[in-house]
Amino acid sequence: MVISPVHYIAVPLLAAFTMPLIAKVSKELARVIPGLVMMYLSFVSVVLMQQVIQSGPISEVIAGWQAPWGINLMFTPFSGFLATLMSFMGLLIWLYSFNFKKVDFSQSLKYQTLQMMMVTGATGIVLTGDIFNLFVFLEITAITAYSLTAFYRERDGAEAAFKYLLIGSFASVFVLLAIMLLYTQLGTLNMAEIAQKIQAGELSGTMKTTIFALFLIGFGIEAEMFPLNAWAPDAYSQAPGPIGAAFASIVVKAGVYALIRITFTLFDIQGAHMYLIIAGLVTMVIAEVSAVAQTNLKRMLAYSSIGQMGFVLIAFGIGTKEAVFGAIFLMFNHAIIKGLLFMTGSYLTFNDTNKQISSLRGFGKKLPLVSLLFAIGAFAIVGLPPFSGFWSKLYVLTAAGSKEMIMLILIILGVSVVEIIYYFRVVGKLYFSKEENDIEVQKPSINAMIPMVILGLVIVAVGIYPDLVTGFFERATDMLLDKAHYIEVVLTQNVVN
Amino acid sequence: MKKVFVLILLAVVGLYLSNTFNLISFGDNRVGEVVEETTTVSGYYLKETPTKSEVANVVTAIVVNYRGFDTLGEVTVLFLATTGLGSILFRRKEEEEGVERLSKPASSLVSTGSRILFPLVVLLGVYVFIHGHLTPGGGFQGGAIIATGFLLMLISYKNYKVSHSTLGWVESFAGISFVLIGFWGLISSHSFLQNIPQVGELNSLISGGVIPIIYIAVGFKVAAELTGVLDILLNIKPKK
Amino acid sequence: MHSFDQVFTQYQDIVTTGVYGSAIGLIIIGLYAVLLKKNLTKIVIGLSIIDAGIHLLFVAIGYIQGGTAPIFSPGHEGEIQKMVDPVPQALVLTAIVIGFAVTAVALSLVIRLYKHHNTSNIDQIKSLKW
Amino acid sequence: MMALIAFSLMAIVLVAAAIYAVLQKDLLYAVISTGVISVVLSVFFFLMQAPDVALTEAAIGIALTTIIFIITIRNTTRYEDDPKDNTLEKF
Repeated sequence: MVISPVHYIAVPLLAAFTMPLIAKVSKELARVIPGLVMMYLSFVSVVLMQQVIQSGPISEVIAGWQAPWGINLMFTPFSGFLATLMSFMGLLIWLYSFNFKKVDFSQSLKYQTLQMMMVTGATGIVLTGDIFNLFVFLEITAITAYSLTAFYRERDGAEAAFKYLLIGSFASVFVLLAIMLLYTQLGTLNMAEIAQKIQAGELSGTMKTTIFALFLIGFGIEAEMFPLNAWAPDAYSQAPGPIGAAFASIVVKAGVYALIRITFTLFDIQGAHMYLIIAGLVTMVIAEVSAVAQTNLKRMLAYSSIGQMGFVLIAFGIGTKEAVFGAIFLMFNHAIIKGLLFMTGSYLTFNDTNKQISSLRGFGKKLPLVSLLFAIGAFAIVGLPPFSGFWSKLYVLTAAGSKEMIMLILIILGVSVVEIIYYFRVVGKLYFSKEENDIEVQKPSINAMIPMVILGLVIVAVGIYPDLVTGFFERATDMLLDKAHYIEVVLTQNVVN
Repeated sequence: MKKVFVLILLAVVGLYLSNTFNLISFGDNRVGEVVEETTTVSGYYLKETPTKSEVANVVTAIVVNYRGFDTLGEVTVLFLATTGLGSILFRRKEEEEGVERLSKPASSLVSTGSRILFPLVVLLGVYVFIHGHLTPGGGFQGGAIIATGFLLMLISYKNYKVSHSTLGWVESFAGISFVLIGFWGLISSHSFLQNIPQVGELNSLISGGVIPIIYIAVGFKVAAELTGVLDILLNIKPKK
Repeated sequence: MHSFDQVFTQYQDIVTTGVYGSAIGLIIIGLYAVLLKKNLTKIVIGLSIIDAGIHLLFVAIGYIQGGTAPIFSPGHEGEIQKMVDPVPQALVLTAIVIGFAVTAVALSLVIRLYKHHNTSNIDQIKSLKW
Repeated sequence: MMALIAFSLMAIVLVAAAIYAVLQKDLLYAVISTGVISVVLSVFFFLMQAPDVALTEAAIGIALTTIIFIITIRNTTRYEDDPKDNTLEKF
């Protein structure tokens, strides 16, 4: 059984279809399967990343039909890195949510299936080389996200899910319109061939900007750009704990990836980079400012996550090699740090129904390790030296410096100060304020503690020795910026395996 | 105030869409000459389907074989919709008993009529997805028709119970067989969902290799899922 | 049946405005319902009307004048030349079923919201702020 | 000539059914007009040489979408701003 990128989607699907059958035999076993699948996928990622480093990107053809006629999966250093990141985060989130107290036993089978399929949908978005297939995987991720947001009965998850569904349907309408127009103009659906034809100038001016604008709005909703992310704060805060972590570290990455694939590989419109910077800037400033005003811890983390996504868009918008390197490093950091913050945050505010920050007084003593990990996450996201967040912010700032965007640097530093304010306010509450109300605290179980500790260690390790991971980012950057190589790999090679 | 703003927005969107679609003239031939070395993708499909994959219905060949991954994603979307529906409308066991689906029994005309029609509708559905590769129709259409058949029975009989376990079994087996056919393609000829070389010629029932088998699995799966969705929705205790 | 093909070829501009006009009209009306209506069920009806418009547009771009359905029924094997573009039809098949799945999830959310808040007026339910 | 009149009539019915579906206060009639939209749509697909899509639209659009809307109406209010809605008692 040769290891190939299609395993990322076929194996979880096989598991999802067999889980109802196995649940008839033993519910306990059925809940373990997603973990096994994620472990297998992590193993596949390691193997494939080795293969990619030695022999360049893998383009796997589905159903035996060569690229423009059939669908192909592209495992390039950039998409491969994201797929690996998603599988590892999926494994950690499954471990974290294994017997999450609030998910009562009878519902946990549905919960585990939906959570595994959300990770698969996001991995599918990252790997596929065909636009309509990208739309189908976008719908898979979206429909699992709607059901999981509305999972808890007592919270108003149903409103958040309905709001998310409304805006999500707009996203799919825009993407469908864009695919339709693109098909009438170019007659193909394969991304590589589209890039080739657009490069050859087969798409006229007005139609090109229309299609690009429709794609931008459609994927902007998934990537939480400013005017389109009204759904995000509610969806993050109403969803169950592990799902908030999954949203921040996996689902949003797929949205940003699709946006970047459209702007960097498919269309080469000059204004695009400037637009990304402006959109990212607006998103970041508004999200960070409204994060300060939040009293609910989870909403604060949600706004901070949107702000970080704005920062990633700015970094991609600058467009130089170093900026894109910084952006990919930032995506890696954001996935790990935000995942840790959401995981620890949901245990800190476990028994408080409306998740108030004020209720965290003096938790440093009650939940020592969880608070410590939250503090590590907070320091890392702000970009303090010993942690990984520092390096990515540094790279992006130097890239902005080399392009003499002084205003940009000032705004980014200003926003970092805002971040410091609201994160240290929480950390201060944890450690320095005395505990007065005795909210009994929920001790996280062992299997919830392991992923948090792993993430903490990874943050510290990458912070101290960043070359651990920068090798991958180098290749990912070259691959993303080198459009011709992408087209050549897909369209010229024969059926490879 | 909001009404005025929305109306202006709608006018702008309408104008924008209409002059975008003015550029695309309705009905002109974008497929181009279907000759040996065609450039467009659809020209390739039209040329290849009758010769290489021996399937009469080109749309079925595209849905199942050329773009089989879309259909795999498609079937997952329906599977996740059913699971999601089950989790959103979940009710504890104790709330469940005493769920009265129909307040008054259906009239004799409806009940006798549906008892006669039900096997015919299911037969039609099965016909549609077995002949998916020959005549218009296929897995999705056949499954939906069968679901309407079950709907007929669910509506007209108070005590008609669709057993969830059989639905679950059918759904899982069909899904597993679809993915296993994909894996079998990966093992035998190193690409997922690969179609086996042809047995039987064009327009005969046994033609097109794996395509009809996949579409039959999709038909069963879609039928089971849509009946599941309807069963969950019909069994909600209406609020009086 | 062939009289319609004749209509489609002769009165080209009337048919174009008819198809594209009604599809864009559907999208506009659906958008109006989603943005302005208060009742949750009516909003989901608006969503399904927008979907209907999109599917009509999708098939309309695939139609070729004087073309036949892309099926090689017995006896017509050779007629590749006069066939309609099959790819948009395959895409619409998927889009219709996805639209149905999303509508089913939306309606289940509407039912749960009504059971929880005893109203299906979106203003009463707006407890989540920006 | 007859075919042209029939075609334009159908296009007008399509848009009229959509407007009726949106403006109608009684949700049951609104849902039935969405069914009418699906019927006309299915006929259009048939005319545009897309039999597969016509069958799908008929099976899913007309039958199943309409029935899940009607089930939703049964579990929520039938009329748009339903007098027995409890919102009034709150104030």
